[in-house]
Amino acid sequence: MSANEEFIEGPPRDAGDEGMTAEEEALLTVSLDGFEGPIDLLLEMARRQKVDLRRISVLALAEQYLAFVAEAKRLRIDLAADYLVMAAWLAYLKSRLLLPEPPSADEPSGAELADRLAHRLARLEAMRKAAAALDRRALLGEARFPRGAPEAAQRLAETRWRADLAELLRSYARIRTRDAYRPLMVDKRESVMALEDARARLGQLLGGMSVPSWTRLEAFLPAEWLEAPIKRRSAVASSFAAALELARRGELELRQEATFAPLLLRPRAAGEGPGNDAPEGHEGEQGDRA
Amino acid sequence: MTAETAAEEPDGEEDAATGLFAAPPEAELERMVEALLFAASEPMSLAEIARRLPDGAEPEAALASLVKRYEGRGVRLERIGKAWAFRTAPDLGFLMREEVTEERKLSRAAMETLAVIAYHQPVTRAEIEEIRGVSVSKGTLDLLLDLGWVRLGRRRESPGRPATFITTTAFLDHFELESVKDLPGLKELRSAGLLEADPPGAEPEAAPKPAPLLERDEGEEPKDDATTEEGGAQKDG
Amino acid sequence: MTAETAAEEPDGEEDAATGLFAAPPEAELERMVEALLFAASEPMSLAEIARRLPDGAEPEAALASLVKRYEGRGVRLERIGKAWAFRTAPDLGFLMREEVTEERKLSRAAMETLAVIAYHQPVTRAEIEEIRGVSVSKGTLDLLLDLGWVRLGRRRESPGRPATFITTTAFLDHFELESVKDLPGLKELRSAGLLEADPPGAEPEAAPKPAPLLERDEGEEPKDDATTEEGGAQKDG
Repeated sequence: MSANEEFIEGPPRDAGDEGMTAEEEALLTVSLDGFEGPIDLLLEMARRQKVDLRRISVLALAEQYLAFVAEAKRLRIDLAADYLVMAAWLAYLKSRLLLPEPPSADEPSGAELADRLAHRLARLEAMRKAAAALDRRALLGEARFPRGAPEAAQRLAETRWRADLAELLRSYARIRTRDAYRPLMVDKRESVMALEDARARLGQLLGGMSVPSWTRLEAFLPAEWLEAPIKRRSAVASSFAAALELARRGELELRQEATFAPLLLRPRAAGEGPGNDAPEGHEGEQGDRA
Repeated sequence: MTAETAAEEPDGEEDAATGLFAAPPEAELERMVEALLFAASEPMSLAEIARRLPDGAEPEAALASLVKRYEGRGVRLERIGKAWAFRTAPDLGFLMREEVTEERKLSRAAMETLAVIAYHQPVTRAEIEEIRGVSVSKGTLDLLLDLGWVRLGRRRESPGRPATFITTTAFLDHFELESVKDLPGLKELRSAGLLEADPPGAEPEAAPKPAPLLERDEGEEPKDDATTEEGGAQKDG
Repeated sequence: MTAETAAEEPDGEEDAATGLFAAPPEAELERMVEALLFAASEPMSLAEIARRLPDGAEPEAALASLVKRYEGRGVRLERIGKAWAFRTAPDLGFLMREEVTEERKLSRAAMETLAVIAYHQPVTRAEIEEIRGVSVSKGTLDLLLDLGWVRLGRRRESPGRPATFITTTAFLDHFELESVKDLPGLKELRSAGLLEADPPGAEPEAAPKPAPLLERDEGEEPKDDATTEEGGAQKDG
């Protein structure tokens, strides 16, 4: 296959030149913008040797490059640092190639270094040619064309809703649990006996008692508040608080046989000392006697 | 195929007689028209095709031949008004539809609403809101109606005659229930571990309602001592 | 044609035996694949084609048959990596030039970078720079990534775990390549040692790098590493 030729040798160059010719001069004077860097420049110089890049004379190439840099200096052309680094390296390489090999076997020989440089140039050249070869293919949009009026598949997104029974039940359970946690305030209006109401009611009932006698607090609760536990509890709490308040004011007396025993209360007769006649010794300290 | 190829031959001869010297042979012309129409972004008129072909080439015969060639194939060459274009064979149109089923989970709000409807049907929107403690968006109810899991029941005979919602047979089908009466009561839910956590002091004897449909206020009492974290803190199970 | 049809018959039978009841007969399958690929502008992978076909249908035989059917026509069925696409015949490109709306001519640097990636994949940015002798501007790689011709491969298992670059199916499509094995001059470059970092016979300067993608499976079926997830799969160096 001729590709072999093409890739390794490269097309023949038409510039017939030797050494530092007018062409090289032109190369110098022409701004270096055309080159991507020292390797690019070296490759261009190497190409002019018109041989397989791996068989170029690296020594000649190094000399050529160094001459170029010297010339640039003479012409006061500012070379970028990487060109100078390359020059320094090539000067070193040149010395390694010219001087006898040092005894140390650790370092690569001059010939090896030269080989590497040649290989590097050949590799870059190969990629240049590969790029060109790629570009010469039957490119899409140039030689080959795709369908001009593609028929896009209609995407029918069918949504399937996922919901299983466990989730449904859990949801319901969640709502009901939330209910159980709900604060009282939601139901306040219906199921909470206001303190004022309890106090008014208690005062009224106590005042209406013909014979003041110890009576359980529960007896003072309105019948309609006794059924629902929630209402009952509220009525008890409010009435108890009202009873405390009335006791503080000295309007009634409180008494409890034992802790958690029924709370008893009776209207206070005029002249009696508070709690004086508590019948039993165990007096629940329910009241605030201050 | 063999028959078709044979049928094209006479056309080629005809063209050779009428065509200009520069005009490509019939077979080549057919390839050209085929490529042009394939790459065209819109149907091409006879004039447009001719303009793109080498000078003097006339595409009519090539078109006729292509129509035959593609007969019965997956694509056909169609005449659309005065223009020509390749189109998928009509019987294969179904291939041009890509059905994507995406599974989506019902939102929590939708699941809860559905649950309330299932347990309390027939139930009005106001009642759902009361039970859930939040307002029910129209979108949520619409989705449930769309899914066919919920439908409108009788209007409630109360002021304003509000609409009620009930579940459907499709609902039963989807959740594999014989009847809504089969929905477990609260206690069963709890014993099945479907209640995330027992509320503190929950009454263990809370009515084992087998059919809680109409009993909206099971014997639960709001616990005044409970620290409520309005639903949001409750994890999905 | 007759010979081909005959050759397909055994496949058809096989399919009938192994395939599902719903799988269409071979001829019908070919029409379907034809329609699907005609309708698409981008190459479709075998998996994509199969997904669009009725359940259980396997498109391989239909594709092979279609390739033959379109041989020498104005459009042809091309294999691009693991994907397939109808493209106009390369010799007829001149007819369609007018269709070209945007010319995307890559800069020399970008083409060179692309070539380095294609021939050395998976390749790190540092390696690209080493080969090209200059630093790769970010814009160049961005452009290649944007064009969809290059994508990221696996990270190299070496210090710093650098990203690697590999080519894509779109790259193959654009450059008329069936696989990266078909890169022009690949064999010659390889045998000349020009895809190696070091000259033939030289002591490697640094730790040996993992074998390049293109060298690993010599003589095997073209593997479209470019299209696979694991384009970067490689031995540790």
